[in-house]
Formats: sequence, C-alpha cells, structure tokens
Amino acid sequence: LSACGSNSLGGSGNSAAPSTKVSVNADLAAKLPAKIKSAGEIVVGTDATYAPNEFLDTDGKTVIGMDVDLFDAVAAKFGVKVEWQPSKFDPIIVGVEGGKFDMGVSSFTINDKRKQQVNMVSYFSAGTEWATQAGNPKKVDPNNACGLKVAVQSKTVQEEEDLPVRQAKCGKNKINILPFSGQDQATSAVVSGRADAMLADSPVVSYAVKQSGGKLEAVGEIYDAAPYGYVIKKDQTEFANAIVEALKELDAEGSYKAALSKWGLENGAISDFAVNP
Amino acid sequence: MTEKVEAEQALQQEERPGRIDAVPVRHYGRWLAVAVITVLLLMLLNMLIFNPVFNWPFVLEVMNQAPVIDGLLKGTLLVTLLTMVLGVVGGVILAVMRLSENPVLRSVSWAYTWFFRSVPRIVLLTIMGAAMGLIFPQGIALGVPFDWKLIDWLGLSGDWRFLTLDANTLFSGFMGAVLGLGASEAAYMAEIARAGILSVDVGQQEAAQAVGMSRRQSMIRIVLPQAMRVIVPPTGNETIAMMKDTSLLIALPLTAELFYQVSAIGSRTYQIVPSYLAAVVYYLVITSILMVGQSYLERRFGRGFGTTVKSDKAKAEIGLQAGLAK
Amino acid sequence: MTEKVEAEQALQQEERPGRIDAVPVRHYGRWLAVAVITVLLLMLLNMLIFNPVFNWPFVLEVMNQAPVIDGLLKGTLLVTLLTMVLGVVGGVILAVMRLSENPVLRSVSWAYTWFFRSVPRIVLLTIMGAAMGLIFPQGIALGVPFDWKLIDWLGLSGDWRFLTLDANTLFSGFMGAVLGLGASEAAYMAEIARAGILSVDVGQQEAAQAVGMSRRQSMIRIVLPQAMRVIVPPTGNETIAMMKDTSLLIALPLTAELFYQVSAIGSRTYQIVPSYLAAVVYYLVITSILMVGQSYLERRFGRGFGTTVKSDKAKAEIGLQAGLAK
Amino acid sequence: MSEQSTTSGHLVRAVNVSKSFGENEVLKGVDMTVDRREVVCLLGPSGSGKTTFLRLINQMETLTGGRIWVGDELIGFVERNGRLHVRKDKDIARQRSRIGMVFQRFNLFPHMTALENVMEAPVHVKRMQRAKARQEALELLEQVGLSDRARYYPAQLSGGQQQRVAIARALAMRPELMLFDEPTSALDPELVGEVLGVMRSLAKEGTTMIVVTHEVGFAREVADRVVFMDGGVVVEEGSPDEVLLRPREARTRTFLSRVKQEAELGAQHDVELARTLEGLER
Amino acid sequence: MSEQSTTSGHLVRAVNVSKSFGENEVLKGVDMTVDRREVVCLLGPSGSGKTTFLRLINQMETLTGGRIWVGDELIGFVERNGRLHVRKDKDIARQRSRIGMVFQRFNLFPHMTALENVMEAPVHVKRMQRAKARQEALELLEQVGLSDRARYYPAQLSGGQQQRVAIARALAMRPELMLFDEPTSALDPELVGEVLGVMRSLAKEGTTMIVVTHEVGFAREVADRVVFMDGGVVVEEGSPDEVLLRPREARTRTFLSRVKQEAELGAQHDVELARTLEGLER
Ligand SMILES: Nc1ncnc2c1ncn2[C@@H]1O[C@H](COP(=O)(O)OP(=O)(O)OP(=O)(O)O)[C@@H](O)[C@H]1O
Ligand SMILES: Nc1ncnc2c1ncn2[C@@H]1O[C@H](COP(=O)(O)OP(=O)(O)OP(=O)(O)O)[C@@H](O)[C@H]1O
Ligand SMILES: [Mg+2]
Ligand SMILES: [Mg+2]
Repeated sequence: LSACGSNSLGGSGNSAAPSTKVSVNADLAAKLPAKIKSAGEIVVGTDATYAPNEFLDTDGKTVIGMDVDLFDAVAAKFGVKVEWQPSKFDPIIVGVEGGKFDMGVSSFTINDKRKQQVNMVSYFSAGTEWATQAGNPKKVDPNNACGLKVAVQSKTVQEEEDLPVRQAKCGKNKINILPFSGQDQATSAVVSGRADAMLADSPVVSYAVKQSGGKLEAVGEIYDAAPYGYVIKKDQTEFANAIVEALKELDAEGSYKAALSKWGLENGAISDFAVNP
Repeated sequence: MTEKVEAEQALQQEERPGRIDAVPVRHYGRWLAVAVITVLLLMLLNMLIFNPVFNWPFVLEVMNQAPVIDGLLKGTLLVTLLTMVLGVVGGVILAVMRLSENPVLRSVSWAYTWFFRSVPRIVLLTIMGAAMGLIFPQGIALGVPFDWKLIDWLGLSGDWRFLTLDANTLFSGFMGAVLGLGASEAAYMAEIARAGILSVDVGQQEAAQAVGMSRRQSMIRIVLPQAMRVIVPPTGNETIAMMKDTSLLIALPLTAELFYQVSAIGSRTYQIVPSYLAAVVYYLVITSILMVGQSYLERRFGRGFGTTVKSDKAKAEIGLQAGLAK
Repeated sequence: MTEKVEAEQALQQEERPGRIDAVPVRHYGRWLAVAVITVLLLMLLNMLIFNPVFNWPFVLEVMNQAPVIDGLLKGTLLVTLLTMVLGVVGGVILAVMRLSENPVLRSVSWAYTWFFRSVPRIVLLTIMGAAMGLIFPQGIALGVPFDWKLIDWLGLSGDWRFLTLDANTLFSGFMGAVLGLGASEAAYMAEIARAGILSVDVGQQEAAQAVGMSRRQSMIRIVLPQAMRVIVPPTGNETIAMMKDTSLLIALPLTAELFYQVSAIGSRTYQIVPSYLAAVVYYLVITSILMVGQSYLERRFGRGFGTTVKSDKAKAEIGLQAGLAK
Repeated sequence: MSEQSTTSGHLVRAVNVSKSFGENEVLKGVDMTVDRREVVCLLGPSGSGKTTFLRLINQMETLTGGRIWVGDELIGFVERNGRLHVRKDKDIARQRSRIGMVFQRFNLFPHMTALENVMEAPVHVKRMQRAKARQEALELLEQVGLSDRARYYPAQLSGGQQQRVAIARALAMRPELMLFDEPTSALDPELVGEVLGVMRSLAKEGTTMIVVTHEVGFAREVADRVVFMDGGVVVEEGSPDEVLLRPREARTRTFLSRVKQEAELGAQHDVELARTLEGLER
Repeated sequence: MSEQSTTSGHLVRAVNVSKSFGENEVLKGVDMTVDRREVVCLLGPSGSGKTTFLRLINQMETLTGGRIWVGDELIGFVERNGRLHVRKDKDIARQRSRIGMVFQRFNLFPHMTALENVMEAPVHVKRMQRAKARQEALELLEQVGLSDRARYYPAQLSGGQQQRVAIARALAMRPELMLFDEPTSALDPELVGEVLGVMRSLAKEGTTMIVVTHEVGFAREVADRVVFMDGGVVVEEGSPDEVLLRPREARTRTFLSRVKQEAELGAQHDVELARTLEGLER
C-alpha cells in the first residue's frame, strides 16, 4: 500500500539500535505483572508529538526519542518488548488506571497530584526553560512575564502549575496564556510572533531552538528542575520498584547515559531513581 | 305480516356476516427484534446508572462550573450566533456574485466556495491558530496595494498603509474563531442562498418589475421573502452543525469554549468520563432546543403558500409496510 | 413602374429605424468591485508565490512522504469508504425502523439518531479514544445478558459469555475510527434514507402490490430504485463531508491518517505552514474529484424521469439581474 | 358461510361489505355479485365509496365487516376452526396476482420501459422465463396498440399511452378479474377514446371487469350491468338502459341529471366559440 | 426620427420592431399603432411572437431593432447627440410603472394578501401614503368584484379570483396602457367568464388595452381592432368582423378554421355525453 513516496524528511538522531546491548535480569522479570508477563510486551501510552523525547519517525509509525530509547532499554532488562501506542496526552494517566495502557511514558513531570493518582518512577531531570525569538526583540524576562503573550502546550506542568503561580503575581497586567494542543504549534507561535515567548521542558526547548534554524533562542536559566516519571498503576508498586532496580543497573552498565547522550540530553541524567520521590 | 318480516330479518341478519374479528398474523421476527433491543436498552440503562465511572453527581458539578458555563455561553453559543450572522451575510453576497453576469465576480465566488468547502474546518482552524502569524509576519495592512513596489519605482521610502492589523490578534482567540468559522460558513451559506434565490419563479421577478419596482426592490420585497422558505430550513441545520463545530475551536485554540473547558477539568481531576459527559449533556440539550426552534421557523416561513404541509402519515404507513416486510 | 417602387422602398428603408446600436449604461460600481477583487487576487498570488514561508518545494516533498501517502490512502480514503458503507447500511436499517409501526423500534431509531446527530464528532471520537476502556473495563461481551445476576440467583459461578472484545482494541485505532464515524454517519444517513423512501409516490407501492409483489419485493424492485434519486445526491455530499471529517481522527488518535502525519512532520521539522499546506492541497484535490464523481452519479440516477434537468440558465439570468442591481 | 361458497358460479361475491376509516363509515353493507365474463360499471357521486370498494377487493384496504369471495377463495382471511385468521403476506400477494387493477393515475414504474413494466410481474412474481415473458409482453403491447413504444419510458409517453401500458401490465398476470378505477378521468379529452377502445375490446373478449367510470356512454354501450352507489350503499342496479335512462331511485336521477347538466355546460363554451366563427368564409 | 414623434395622437407606436434570441429571429419588423382608449386584440398561432411583442413594450426583453414609443417617450432608450443610449434601470422602472401588465400565469406575490398585492406598488414605487393606498386598493378590489377577499392569500383564491386580483394590481399604478397576455388560458372553463367580464368593463370605461387572446368571442365583442400575427410579422389587421369573418389572407383563414375545428371537437365529447342521457326521465 505504501510502496510509493519517500521517507526523506529527517528530524534529528534518527533511529539507531540502542547504543549498548542490554542483558535480561531474570529476578526483575519475575516481578512483572501477570498481564505483561503473559503478553510478553508492555503497552505504553505516549503522546508522540513531543520532540525530542517522543515523536514519530519519518516512517510515520515508529515512535522514537529519548524516552523511547531509555525505556526500551528498561524493558529489555525485563526481557519484554515495548508496544508504543500513540495517544493524546490527557488520557494517558487515566488510560493506565483503566488498563488501556500498562504504563505511561510521555515526559510526565512528577508532581503531587499525579503521585496521588498513580505510581511514578523518576528517571530524568528536566527543568523548565523559556524561549523567544532570536535576539530577544521583546526583551522577554521569564521572571517578569506579566503582560506577555506566552505559548505553552496545554495540560502540561507548565500550563497547569508554573504559569498559574506567575499569573497570581501579575494582578491586573495578566499573562496572556496561549495553550496549544501540540508543542509544535506553540513553537510556531513564537517563531511567528503570535506569542512573545514559550516555556516548556528544557529538552524540548533546546530541540526547538536547534530545529528552528536560528529563529529562536533560549532565555534565562533552566529552573524548577524536577524529575520525569514513568506512570505505573497505583497497585503495582512492586513493579515500580523493579523498574527502579532496572534503571540502576542500566546506569551502572552505562547504557543509561548512552541513551541520553544520543539525544544530547546527558545534562538531565540523575542517579537517585525512586518510586514517588 | 310484521312478525314474518321480523323473522325474515332476523334470519338474514344471522346469515349475513358482521364485523370482522380475525386472528392477526404473528410477526415473530419483528417481536424478536423488539425483545433483543429491549434487553440491550436495559443493559445500557443498567450501565448508565450503576457503572461508577459515570459518576453523575460529578457530571452535574462539572456542568455547574463557572468556566464551563462561561465557555458554553461565549465560546459555543455566542460564537455560533456571530459566525452564523457572518455566514449568512457573506453567503448572500457570494450567492449574488455567483449569479452575476460578470465572469470575474462569478469565478471569485466559485473559487471561494470551492476552497472553503474543500478544506476540513479543523485543518482550517489549526492553520489559523498556528500559521497565520507566520504567513503575515507584518500583519495585515489596509492601504495602497503593492505600495512597496510603487514606492520603490518612484524612488520614495516609507509606506502607504493607514491601518495595520496584527495577524496574530486577528486570527486567534475569539476573533479568530468567529472569522475562521464565519468564513467557512459563508461558503456553505452561499450555496443555500443561491438555491433559494433560484427557487423563486421567474414570473415573480417579472411581475414585480412590471409594476415599476427596481431590481433591488423586487429582490428585497418579492424574491428574498419567498427565497426564505427555501433558505431557512437548511440554515437551521447549518446553525445546529455550527454549534457542534464550535468544539473544533479546541484546535485554534479558543479556551473560553465548552469542550476545551470540560477537557481541562477532565485532565485536572482525572475524571475524564464524567467531564466529557457534561459536555455531551449540554450538546444534547442545546441541539434539542435548536431543533425545536428550527421546526417552528420552518412552519413560520410556509406562510401564504397554502397547505403545503401534507400529511406524511399515509406515506409513512406505506413505507412501514414496505420496510418491515416479514 | 419598377423604378418608382424601388425608389419608394429605398425611401421607406431610410425612414424605418434598423438594428439598434445603443450605448450601454455604465455600471461603475460593478467595475470598481471587479478592480478591487483583481487587486486582492494579485496580492494573494504574490503572497503564495513569493512568501518564503510557503516553501512550495517542501510542500511537494511532504506530499510525497510515504507515511503521508499511506495516511491518505488508509486513514482518509479507506476509512471514508468503510464508514460510508457502514453508514448507508445502518442508515437504511434505522430508516426502516423509524417507519415501522412498532413503537419500540420507532423510538429506538429516533433516540439513536437524536443522540448521534446531537453530539459533535470530535467529542465522540475523543471520548471513544480516551474513555471507552474505562466505561467497559471488562470489555464488551457477547453472551447471555445480565448473566452475572442470573448466575447469582441460580447459585452458580462463572460466566455465560462466549466472546469478549477488548473495548480498548475495539474503539481505538483503525477499528475505532470506522466504528465511531460509521455509527455517527448512520444517524445522518437514516434521515436521508427515510426522506428517500417517503419521496416515492404511494401509488408505486400499491401498483407493485397489485400485480402480486410482496412488500419486500416492491420495496427492493420498485421503491428503493426510485428512492435512490433522492438518496444519492445527499449521500455524495455526506461522502465528501466524511472525507473531510477523517481529519477529526486526530482526536482518537488514528496515526495512519493524513492530517496526523502532516502534523507529525510539522512537529518534527517545525515547518508547519508547508506541512499543513500539503494536507490542504490533498483535501482540495480529493474533494474536487469527489465532486465530479457526485455530479456524474446525480445524472446517472435521473434515468427514466424525463427531462427533469431543466435549464437553470434562464433562471440564473433573472437571478443575476436581480442580484446585481446597480 | 363456508369458504367454498362461490360454487354459485359468481366470480366475485361481496356480502354485507362495510369499511370504516376511524369514525368515518365509508361502506355500509354493500352486496354485489359479478359473474364470469360479466362487465359491471360502478357509478356514483364523489365520496360514495367506489374506489374503496375496489381497493377492498384487491386488499389495498382491510375489511371492517362482511365477506368478499373471488373465485372460490375468501379474500384476506382464512377460516380455521370456526375463526377468521388474517392471511399471511405471501398469501395476500398470491390472491392479488389473480386480480388486475388499473388506477386513475396510471402508476407506471417510471424507472422501467413500457416493456419492462409489463414483464416485471411475470418475471419476478410468476418466475416466468425472461424470453417467454418478453414474448407475451410484446403481444400484450400489440394488443393495446403500442408495439412500437416498447422501449419508451413512461415519461416519454402520452397519458393515453401510459394508461394503455398500465392495462397491459395488469393483463400480463392473466388475471381472472380486472378492476378499473376511473381509468380515463386523468386524461385529456382527445386521449380518452383510445383507452376506452382498448377496454371495449377486452370486454368483447370476455374479460370479467368491474369499471368505476363517469363515461356514461361507455357504460351504456359495454356494461352488462350498471351499479349505482351513494353514501356507502348500493342504491340501485340493473341493465344500463334501466339504470341510466329509467332510474327508479330519486338519488340516481339527481346524480345523472347533474352529470348531464355539466356536460351541457362544458359543451356550451365550445359551441359558442365555434358559432362566433360560423360565418368564417372558407 | 425625433423622440417626440407620437404627437400623432397614438398612445403606442411601434415601428419596424424586430427581436432575435441568438440566431432565432422571432419578430421580423412589426409595425403597430394603438390610439388612446382603443382596445386591440392580438391573435396568432403559438410561437408567432405575440408574447414577445408585449414583453418588448414592457421592456422585459430588449429590442434588437426598430423603435417603440409609448405616450411621448421612446421605450428603453434615450437619444442624445444623435446616438441611442440605454436607459438607466431607474428610468426603465419609471416607464414600466406607466404600463400595466397581466400575465397568463397570474404571478401574484404569494406571501402577500390580495390587498397587499394591490397596495405594494403604490406604496413602494409611488411612495403613496399607506392609508390612501389601502383606500384605493379596496376600491379596485371592489371594481373587480373581490372586496370580500381582500385578506385572502393567493393560495386561498380560485384561478379566476387570482387573475382578477392581478388585474387590480396592475390598475393600481393608474397605467395609461394595459397589456394582457392570454389572461384566461390558464383558467378552468367555468372561471373564464368572470375575468372576461372584468376586462369588458375596463374596455367600456375607456382603458387603452392590448390583449393577446384566443377568446374569439371576446375579441369580436370588445375589440376596436384585431391584429393577426404569424411568423413574427403582422399578417393582417382590421375591424373584428373583417379579420375574424372575412379574412383576406390565407394564413388567417387557416388559423381561424383550426380554432373553430378544435372548439367543435371539444364540444362533441360533451354533447355526446349529454345525448346519451337525453332519454333520462325527469
Ligand atoms: N385512507 C383513507 N382514510 C380516511 N378516509 C378515507 C380514506 N380513503 C377514503 N376515505 C374516505 O372515504 C370516502 C369514500 O372515498 P372513495 O375514494 O371510496 O370515494 P369514491 O366514490 O371513489 O369518490 P371519487 O369519485 O371522488 O373517487 C371519502 O369520504 C373519503 O374521504
Ligand atoms: N427567452 C427566450 N429565449 C429564446 N427563445 C425565446 C425566448 N422567448 C421566446 N422565444 C421564442 O420566440 C418565439 C416566439 O415566442 P412567443 O412566446 O412570443 O410566442 P407566442 O406567440 O406568445 O406563442 P404562444 O401562443 O405559445 O404563447 C418562440 O419560438 C419561442 O421559442
Ligand atoms: Mg375514487
Ligand atoms: Mg405567448
């Protein structure tokens, strides 16, 4: 059906085999929930519109990205494969609870609200970073964003927690928040000047700056460094703990760092993997 | 004599068959279908009531949230109203252009209609929300066209624009919602208005002109009122469709809108089923109200056209006999 | 004599006015409109060609990407085809139910139509994608209804279900797309099929039955072929609308679909204008093809109904006189 | 009252037939018999129930009271264990196929040619071979004088031609009985003759017919018996000359003189026009 | 050829009028004059261009050649500096308002009552006060015998009543000239009389009229002059008796004898029907 057409439009760091060979740990494999064990694969919900963490490869099917490489390695420790299922972002956590997905891996920043809902295993530290048009023509200062038009992907931590705090300090001179359903639209809004600035997870911002071909620049420091977490059902704490173990082993073997550096994100590496930190 | 006659009558009455009281044919297949459907309905009801995921109290709470109500009033109802106004006005203009004898006007109207009827609204709104600022980086200017070329030729500098609108303001938020959906609706209304105008008998136009009316007068006082009969019913449908299509504004995005607001609550509370359900209930209610309004309008616009509302009952009965054979 | 006659004729000919060669009225307003529109068109063209943001080579490249073509064929065209098949079949069944004399069937059909016509498709698809697994956590089972209650009463254990479908598989991806849009389309097609059946003169049904046809036969051989004339044109429109509505599958999401794929390229390359443009071009092309197909179908189904295709030209000319007064 | 009660030799026997639409009693006990090879003309003012009576015979409506037999069968019902049971759809269709009906508005199938209209029932109801059905259909079209119009669609035929195709279509099932409901009243005056001509020859060939008509001339010439109905009952019946010229009942006389009066009035306008031009030099 | 060329006293003067639709030349040089207070009946076979000629006078079509004057004005054009200029829409509307036209298919405005139909033009074209317009409209409806139908919508009126409202509507602008295009040919025979009656009394009051009609009786009684057209030219004209009874031209004679023949044929059917019942006892 798809014999015609090309696959020429590259993103970055196109698919390559995981950088290190990962060995299966039988002890961990034993701790897999029964459903995964019998299926031999983990069904993972992911919103594949969040480059470079998770996005579609040029074949339009394969989900690739830092999250994918890292968690594929984790799954390999358990001796199972990962079935990456593209989803909208909002229903992933509910989908994990409802059994639609076994897990959620989609750059979820760990926060209290999410921890109440599900188990979260920390695996990466991302901060929030701001970006604006190259040369910062609007003199954007993240610490004084009142009155600015700020683009953000909707339902992210930035929209739901970061901006409301800033908004509260602004009084009458409100931040004009533009929540887009995809990060690409938010980025485009800044490139086009529709928004004065955007804020997103630091990996995303640095990827956007790189992809924009000199149209964007990052402003300010990375702040609010907080861990990303894998989303696991509340009643699967044993499995969550096993994942922590797997991460630790990967770190020890060096394949953890390798997965991150493939995407230029080794800055976000952590070592204190934990359940619900 | 009388006795004999009576006796004869009695006899005849007995012999003459009276009212028919026959055993009807049993339609087993039909009743089986009813039984199956009834069970399915019971299961649905059972699910709606007892499945905890529906959480009806929470649904009501969501429906009662200020931003949800606000989104309903502004982003859904007000936008529907404004886009329909824009759509009807634009549609009539496009229809008149389409029926013009001037080929330029005619083709422009055709091309506009073709374009906006061919591109899905969600694609249109996504592009408006994300790309308009990129396409018009200097905004949209009212002034002398191609001024930069002219100024260049004349060896001058500066510009000849007296009003520049920021494309980002123009095509985003509430304004963008109304402009985008309105522009799209105009294309659909154009076809409807055209059909309406063409449906009026040519003789009406001629009779009006024969008594000395101008073309404009006969259009406004004679043709359009009659065209209304044809235009109003599909316009009602368009309004209902537009009300539902305001849910697409999530792609623009317009945040002060029903579907966006319930999604926000869903993602905040992780109660997505009851949150979406709140929107569904609102849509059901509003559509139902609009449908009633539409049937009223349809009746209102039949005025003076005699008993065009023929009883569909006889027809329906035949249809039913036909449809449910065996 | 002859000379005199000729002279007289010549004289008369001079006195008798001949062909009229009059100076037409200048419609300045109309020409102004044409001028303005021409300038606007030139500006549009100028922008399309010279604005670097459009990046036409990139547009063509996007259009030629394998996943984009795949999305077009599968997610857009194949889904359209399958949903329309589902919709037409479902619609005819619903229409027949609606015209039934059985009140249960009638109200179920009414309620189904009411529900699916009232809820926006994007809301429907969002709910299907996000919530179906929550609503049916144990999947959808085919078996004895209310078996758990019965088993409980009878003091047994186990279940009486012979086939359980996983709601998540059923309502997501390709399957979910076809089911969701198809179920919605059936509601729209039901109204169309019903109108079509009712449009056939009752006498046709009676004439068919009078020669000994069964209700089913007269429905299939006499009523439906005539109803087609009324059913086909709006079905063509529905198909075009459905093709466009496949873009809503981004809410499910169905990844193998045109709009999702161009968005993915946009999000990977940050070239969103040309990426979306690729989709717009595809939509324009396909809609145009479908429109041509539809007009062919419409002509095809007029067979045997005499010259119903009256010349709209005379009417259009009047309309135009009316419309463009001054 | 057994089912086999037309051993009497009548083809149609209607006893105490009544029909109500809701509250409205349209037929109030009609008795009528039609012998084989007999032509009966039904006359009566508008609303007297003539159409309803024909529709009852052909089961387009359901009886409210009374019985109708056609041939040796009770129409619409079967008697089992002393009770009437409504016939199944299949059975009703079979009974209908023994009766031909021609409507006021011809009701030809517009999506089929004249030939296809005539072939339709033999092929799809009788399951006759296509070739044979075509052969017979062509013969029937010949009989009604339309062999050259076989491939025309109804829309391409005049009203008179359409009505003749409708007659051929009804004859194609070789019915024992033909019902005609004002077959000429939707026709322009100049087309009436051709349809009446076809009916006249059918009558000559011995077809049993019940004809509702206002064409008094036709009735007088062709009918074996004329039945006059009014208000849902048979007012009087007898030979054409008896009923049309020497009616016993006042209601019959009133009706007929109104028919006559209308014809005279209609004639007057045309006669006057002709008279205006009487002096026209040739 | 000056614009002021009807000082001759004619109300209408048409000189060498021709009209083509594309290749098809429908009128081929028609000359005609109509005096004030004169009634002219236009007769001719179908397609001879009668309707087209009326439509040219009222500018529903544009002249291809020749000139038409109504009163002292050239219709459709103004002469300036020796050249013809098309009149502006406003000017055309003004000229039309001086001429009343009644169509074959009455073309009443269906969304207005009879009264509103008649008031429409006085109020919205002449800018007459509503009260006054209503007063006059009621008088006109009285004149056509419909004062009791003022509040009815066209759909609630019979054909004859609708046509009479259409006449009142045309009269409401107090036109100098009335044009009638087969005003009775869409009516059932029994309704023709009432419309002709209204027209007869208009003629008596001295209204200038051009009437296209096939009602030979009306023409003979009411017309001052009858004009016979065929093939886009005037074949002959003269007094009614001259043209209708002693036509000079063969074409006129052929046409009239065909009219006569058709009337006779139509009469025949009705006469026969009446004759069938002739023996009917009273
Ligand atoms: N389907 C129906 N529902 C209700 N009333 C009906 C129906 N069919 C007929 N009637 C009524 O039954 C009466 C007799 O109708 P019928 O058509 O049998 O008269 P008819 O003698 O054929 O008259 P006509 O000469 O006008 O055809 C009329 O009053 C009519 O209104
Ligand atoms: N708008 C038009 N376009 C093209 N041809 C036309 C038009 N109007 C009339 N004609 C042609 O002009 C000819 C004369 O038509 P017109 O209606 O004037 O005849 P008529 O004498 O009024 O006939 P009738 O008695 O049938 O009304 C006809 O051949 C007709 O086909
Ligand atoms: Mg009848
Ligand atoms: Mg004419």
